[in-house]
Amino acid sequence: MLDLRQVPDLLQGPGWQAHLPVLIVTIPLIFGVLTIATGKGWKPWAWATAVTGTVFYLALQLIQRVLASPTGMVSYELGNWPRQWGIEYRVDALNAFILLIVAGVGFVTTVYAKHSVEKEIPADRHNFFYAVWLLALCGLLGITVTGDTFNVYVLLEISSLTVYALIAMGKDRHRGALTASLRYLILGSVGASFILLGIGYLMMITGTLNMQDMHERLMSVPGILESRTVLVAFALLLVGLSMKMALFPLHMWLPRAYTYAPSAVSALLAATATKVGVYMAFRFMFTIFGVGFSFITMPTTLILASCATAGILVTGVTAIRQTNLKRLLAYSSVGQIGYIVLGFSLANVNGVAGSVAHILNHALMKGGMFMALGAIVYRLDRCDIRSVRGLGRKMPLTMAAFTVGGLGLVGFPLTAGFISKWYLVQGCLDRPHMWPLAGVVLLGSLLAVVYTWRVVEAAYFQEPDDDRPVKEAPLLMLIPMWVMIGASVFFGINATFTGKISVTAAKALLGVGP
Amino acid sequence: MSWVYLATAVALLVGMFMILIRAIAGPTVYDRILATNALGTKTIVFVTLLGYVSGRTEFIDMAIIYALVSFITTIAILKFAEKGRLD
Amino acid sequence: MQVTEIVTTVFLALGCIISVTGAYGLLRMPDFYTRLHTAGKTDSLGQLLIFIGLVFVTPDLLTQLKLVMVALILMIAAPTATHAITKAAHLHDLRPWTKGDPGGEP
Amino acid sequence: MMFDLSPPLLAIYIPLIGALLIALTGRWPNLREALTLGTAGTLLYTVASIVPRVLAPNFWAVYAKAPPLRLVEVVPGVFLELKVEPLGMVFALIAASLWILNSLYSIGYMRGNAEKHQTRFYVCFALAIASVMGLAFAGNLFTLFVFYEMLTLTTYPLVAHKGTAEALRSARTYLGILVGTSVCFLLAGIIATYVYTGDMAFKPGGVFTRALASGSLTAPVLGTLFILYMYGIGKAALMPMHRWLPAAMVAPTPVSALLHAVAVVKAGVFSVVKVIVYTFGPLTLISAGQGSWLIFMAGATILIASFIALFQDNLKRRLAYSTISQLSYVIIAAALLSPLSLMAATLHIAAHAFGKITLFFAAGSIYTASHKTEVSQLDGIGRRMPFTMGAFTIGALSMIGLPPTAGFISKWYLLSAAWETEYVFVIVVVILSTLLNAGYFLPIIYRAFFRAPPPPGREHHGDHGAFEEDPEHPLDHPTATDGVFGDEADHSEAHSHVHGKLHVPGAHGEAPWPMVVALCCTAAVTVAFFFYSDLAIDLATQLRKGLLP
Amino acid sequence: MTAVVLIDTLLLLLVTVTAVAIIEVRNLYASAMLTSVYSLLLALVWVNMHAMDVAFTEAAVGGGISTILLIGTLVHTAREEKPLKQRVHWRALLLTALCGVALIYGTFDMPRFGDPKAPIHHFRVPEMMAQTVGFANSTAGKQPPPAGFDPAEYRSFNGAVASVPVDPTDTGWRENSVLAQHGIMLPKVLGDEVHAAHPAEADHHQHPADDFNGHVPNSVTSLLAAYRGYDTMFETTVIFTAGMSLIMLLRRPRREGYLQRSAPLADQPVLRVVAKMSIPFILLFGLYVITHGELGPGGGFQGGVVVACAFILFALIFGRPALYRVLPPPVCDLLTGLGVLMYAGTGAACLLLGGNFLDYAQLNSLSPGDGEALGMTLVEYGVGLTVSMVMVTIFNQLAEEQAK
Amino acid sequence: MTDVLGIYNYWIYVILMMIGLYGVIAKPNLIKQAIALGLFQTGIFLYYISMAVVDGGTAPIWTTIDDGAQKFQGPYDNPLPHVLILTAIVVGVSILAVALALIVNIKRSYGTIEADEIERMDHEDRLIEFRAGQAPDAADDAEAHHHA
Repeated sequence: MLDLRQVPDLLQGPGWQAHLPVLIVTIPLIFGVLTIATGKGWKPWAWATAVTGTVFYLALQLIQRVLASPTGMVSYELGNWPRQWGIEYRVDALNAFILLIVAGVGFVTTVYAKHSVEKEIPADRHNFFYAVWLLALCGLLGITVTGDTFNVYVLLEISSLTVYALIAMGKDRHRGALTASLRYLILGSVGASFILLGIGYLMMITGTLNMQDMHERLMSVPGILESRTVLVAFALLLVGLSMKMALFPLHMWLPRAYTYAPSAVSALLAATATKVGVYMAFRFMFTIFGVGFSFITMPTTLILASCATAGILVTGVTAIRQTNLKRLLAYSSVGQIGYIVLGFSLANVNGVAGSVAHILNHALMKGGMFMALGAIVYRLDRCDIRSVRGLGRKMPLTMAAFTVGGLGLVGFPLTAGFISKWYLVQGCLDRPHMWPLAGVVLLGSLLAVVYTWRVVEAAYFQEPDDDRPVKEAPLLMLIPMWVMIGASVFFGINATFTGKISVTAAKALLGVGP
Repeated sequence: MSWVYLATAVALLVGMFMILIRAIAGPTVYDRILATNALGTKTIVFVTLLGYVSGRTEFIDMAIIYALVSFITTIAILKFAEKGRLD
Repeated sequence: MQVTEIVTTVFLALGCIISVTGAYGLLRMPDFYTRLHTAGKTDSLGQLLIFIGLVFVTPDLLTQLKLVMVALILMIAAPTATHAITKAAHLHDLRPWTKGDPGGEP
Repeated sequence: MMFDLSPPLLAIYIPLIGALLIALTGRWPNLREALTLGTAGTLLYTVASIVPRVLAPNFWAVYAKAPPLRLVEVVPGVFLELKVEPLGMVFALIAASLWILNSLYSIGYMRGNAEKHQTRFYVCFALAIASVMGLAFAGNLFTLFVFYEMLTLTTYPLVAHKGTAEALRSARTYLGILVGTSVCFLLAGIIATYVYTGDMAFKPGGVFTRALASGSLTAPVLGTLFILYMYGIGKAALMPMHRWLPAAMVAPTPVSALLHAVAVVKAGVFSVVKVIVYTFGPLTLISAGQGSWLIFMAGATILIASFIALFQDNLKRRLAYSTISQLSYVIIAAALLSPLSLMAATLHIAAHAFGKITLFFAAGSIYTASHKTEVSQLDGIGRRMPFTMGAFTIGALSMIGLPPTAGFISKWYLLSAAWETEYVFVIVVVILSTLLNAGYFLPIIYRAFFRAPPPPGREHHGDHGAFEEDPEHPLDHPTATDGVFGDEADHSEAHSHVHGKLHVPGAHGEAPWPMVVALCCTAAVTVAFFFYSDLAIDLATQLRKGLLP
Repeated sequence: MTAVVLIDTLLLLLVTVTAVAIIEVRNLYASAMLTSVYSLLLALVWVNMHAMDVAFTEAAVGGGISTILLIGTLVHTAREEKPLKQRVHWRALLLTALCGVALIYGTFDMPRFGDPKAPIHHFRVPEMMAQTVGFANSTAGKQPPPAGFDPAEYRSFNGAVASVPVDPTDTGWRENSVLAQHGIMLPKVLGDEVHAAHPAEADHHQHPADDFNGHVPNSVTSLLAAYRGYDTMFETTVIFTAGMSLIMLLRRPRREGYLQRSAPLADQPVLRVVAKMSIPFILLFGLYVITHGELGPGGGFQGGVVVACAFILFALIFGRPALYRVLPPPVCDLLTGLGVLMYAGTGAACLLLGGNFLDYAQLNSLSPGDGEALGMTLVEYGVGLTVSMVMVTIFNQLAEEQAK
Repeated sequence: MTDVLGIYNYWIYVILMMIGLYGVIAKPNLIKQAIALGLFQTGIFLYYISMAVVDGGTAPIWTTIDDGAQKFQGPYDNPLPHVLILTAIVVGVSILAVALALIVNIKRSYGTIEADEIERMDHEDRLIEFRAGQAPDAADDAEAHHHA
């Protein structure tokens, strides 16, 4: 039975790091559930901050461990069942990187959430809010570490369900939050069902749920890849994942959801939710089906690249026409997902590396920008383009953060956005006959200039409608905002870390050697 | 012996089909409740029979749960019909 | 075929006939109260007969007990439900069908 | 590495630190402006200190061996790096020296016109200079691109300075064209270069030789890349990409001067020359048979722009079209691809800088003193503002290319190069455009000195936004009776505050003294350049040496 | 045609008819009731296909909770759908038809219904489920494979050729003493692969047959709570999340109080008496289902729903205020969390005892199999607690909303 | 015949799913949509459970353990899909609960649960928001011209 005398040894021993993959997921789970007992006021927030901080620390430890490991990955068998029987966690450079992004952004956003949540959500349900918040993080982190397809589905549903609830919490500010949430719920569930069905098809044909086993089985049994079942499974997964990551024609849920969600939730979602969707696409396409099937047998490149292209251009134009800044950024997010998808649809090292790098870069920039908007909402109760006029002098730091983030979206050199575009364009040029896509990437930047600049112009060169004094955002909002924006600038100036890890991950995914 | 169970089961299915038509057709709410309830009873018998068809008598646990649940559902539906609320 | 099995078959056949007849009545009767009439009776009787029939072929005691229990629950629940339905319909002024009415709908 | 104090890096840090200090001292205008001047002086000193190294006889040998000054590895394998070479040296010298004069002028102008947001103006100006320094000393294409974009960004607030709808719209055009071309074409070209050659460093002779030899790059692709670069560098205002220049005229005059003489357009033509010389290599282009279209394109730009300039009534707009045509001189010279023509290009960058800044200073002085913006209003103004109009005359002569001004020297080299390469088209273009130049500058001088000023009551005043008026609707111009007295009164007050005397319409004299001093200085330099052009010619010769095997 | 297929065919027809009716009936109230019928029929389908636990859950959830939830929603919204301008939505029909054709296209290469040679019955699961799956022979000792079974064929399906070269002398069956005790023989290739993949494994997990010392004959439960216990932990979390969401979305501010007007049915003596009689019984049965989950059909989830049904019945008959006196909402909230914590805590305890997360074997150092069983019981109770409390919460929140 | 019966279940699952999908798309009533979503998911459940069936198999539960021999001859059905679907059913009911909560809230805020009416109201909301937030550039320009 439980022998508590063993516990201290375990905690002190060097072995605890072996449990890192599972700790990262279960800590937000256990402590997230405990959040409902933390009472009122600042306590739930402090609790959530401590938990996310711990998770971030653990993610840092994990990525070090993964990079140091000779096989380039860390595996963990839940319940000590061998992977064929139970569930396996499998963390390689890509996982660890995405995990770090999600954990880091989660931590920073939690710190940021305090004021915003106090203002936007009734005080008597803060503890529930932060509980659901932590569970959302738990789901996103879980999707990222797991190596089991069905586990992906379950965790996907956790993250989705929590996100629906979090979005709907914007209902006190605008009733649109409710319809946004319901629409997301219906589309998201349909998407998730497609994913579940795809997993079912794969399980039926391979007899396993473990990603690695599935891949081996698909590769080793002759004729299996030509079967109609695998083909339809691929199509189902493609459609389901596209819905989850809001790829262009299936993005209908995203703009409203981001617009009406509470500010902190918008920031968290923009920086993590769709990124994890993209990560799933990586796993399914590269790790399970393999590059050969996904990109050579199937016309995936064509489909994804056209969707991405259309997405970049159409949402860019739509974003230009928006007056609500949150909606503007939401449309921009769909376009940015287009970049990420465009990158990996190329299926070459530079393209995929650009994709991976853009996941980080976009998370930082968009997260920071949504935080800036949150600060504006906090002070002005609105965030349309008219309300930011002249705000460049009244809230200089907030608007500066927004501007720098916007420059990143445009892809100005020395911001993070530039790095990913650099890789993406290289990827387009590397692939024969794909050079027009490079043009799309660059044209998308121009659209970004237009929509970003409308805001910058209004903030710095137009006179406000009234001379109401507006205070700068509180420090607890400014610091996280600038951490995100600062990080995006840092990774724009020195992208050695991101560049290296993206290229490593891309090579591992494509199976072209270390 | 199992053909007897099977024949009974099929006969029950036919009965269920008729009840289902009543449930779909209505026309009043009470007809539907009635049909739902009758379907519930048939289902319970059917489950038990299925246990005998396949030779696994654990299925009877299921019948108990069916009975309980369909009873509660009927009460809830009724309460809604009668009082317009659930609590 | 053993005796128990013959007994069971007879019970099952009876239960079957009653159930299906009840279902047919539920489908064909002109109004709610008449349908209630057929459904309420046949439900209870039909299921009772089938359960009794099954008890004979069941070897172990626990299962026999369970069968009896299910039958009992149904014997309690079905009339309760029928009673409640009737009461609700009555309270809501659902008029019984009388000879000469075309469809019997209120 | 970050705090390496070698001179090229210092040249970037100094304006940056200056910008910071200016931002901090914004509350005390005198201190702020003193700091601006001080920073400018220090910068000039620093830049000048590099010159001897560039002029050293063994410069190219050292250049080939010396590692670039690497600041930071942005993407693995791609560095932000600096390296000094003669062309950049010329550009840096021009920018550094003109910054001092421009600052002096700005002080007069900004105070004279009581502009708002002066601190932002000086800060952005310093930042723009920092970008120019980075651009001038860029060691590879990537660095060039980074500072090119920084320059666009830092000058944007200057163009949009006034914040009116008009200014914002023009600034949008400015930003849109510059960013659009650079991102769509220049960046694509740079990345393609990297993909094909794996090398972005500036090397005499270019980087494409190996790729061409190995066959991984074909001549048509090289030609396409060349097109990408030439149109990607929108700051060079090659004809379809020139729209931003007239649009940017809305900015305050010191900014126009910065755009036209010191920084932006110079950055454009500088980049063109640099790319042709160090990325493509004239020999590579010639042997691949690519790039001759540029000569015709630039020639057309020269003629069309000059022709348009003839019909502009707005003084600054006329100057803007003049700039477009003058820039294409540099481009045409570079496109000739002969060592002599590249020297001509280098010299013209310098010569045009001094001439054009003089002209703009003069236009700004006229505006400050009399609020006149149209050529047709300038009758007799030479009598009231003799210094200004004198300087203007010198600048105009330089533009036309008459001795004894700077313009003559560069035009001379250009003609020699054209002669040498036997491009009759170039010779014809130069001659025609000279005539056109004369055609649009001389009437101004004639009006200023030889026409009688109009009687005071018929004086034609422009207000704040007047010179931005669409040229198509000259009749829309407000007159003094149009009911804008409120505005006028405000201005008068502001002026009286600054000048210490009441401003009477029509009774103005010279502009405030810092402006006059500045513009006299630039005029003097324009003339001096004709007599003492050794330094520029030496640097150009050094550049030419690098090209010869 | 076997009995399974016959009944399956007929039942599925019924199910389809019901599905069409659910969508096309305009009265939402009827729709809700048909949903309940649909669930019952579906549960029959599951029973017919021997998915006992699924049928259990479907009956409890679909037939019970979902219907009550739907009706709870109808209280606050509308009973009738708005009449449609257009009876058939052609675009939707086209889209679904296309989608359906694509899906059916995929079914042609699938293993046939009930095909024992389908990969899913052969690749991993036989080992994972050494207890029960597929061709588990009933008598002890080595048995030949079923008649007509070609060992080379099972590795492929629909004509795909097996990748592993087949030794003609090899029957394809692996002898494993432990498994053979249960009369279980595994395909050879697969077994060897596992052993090769885990040469260092020396613990009890190596031999699935004695994983639970025979305590867990219901292999659905052993899969659910042990092999894939991690999934189930998140399943519990999903339920928990749903409860929290309902609280966030619907709970009224505390100052308005929990107790509002309610309409108990206690004035009807028949119902009151029946309810009083049956509630303790239902609760007991719920606990039985939770506890019995390892032996027969049932488990934490099903039992939890049954327990919740008891509370809901109580609230239906005696009014919600009475329920609040029995189970105050704050207590309910805390118990909800406690269930998840029981599950995750069991996992964490295993971790603290030196094993991996959820490695229940650590709970009993002397007998790993008993430890597994203990762990499974604990987590089943956790699931049951959370599920019952969340269901009650959901009911409360939907009912708490004032009717118009 | 055997072939058709062999994939009969898979066809029915597709039909059920498509009935659900049709309801989600075609029906404007939100409650109907939620119910249809449930149908859609049950289609998948049917698919999973169907693949678990083994000819002549029985429920994967041992009945007798103590005597070392099992009571039932013949194969057992595959329990893995059952387990997965248990989880999926739970997920489904959670989603249904949240959807219904949202619908109740929507009814409270919009006064209707018909998607097309809500869509219209949302559109109006957005128009109001758009007008309020419009940067009056155009107005400014007109003003500037007027002043000039």
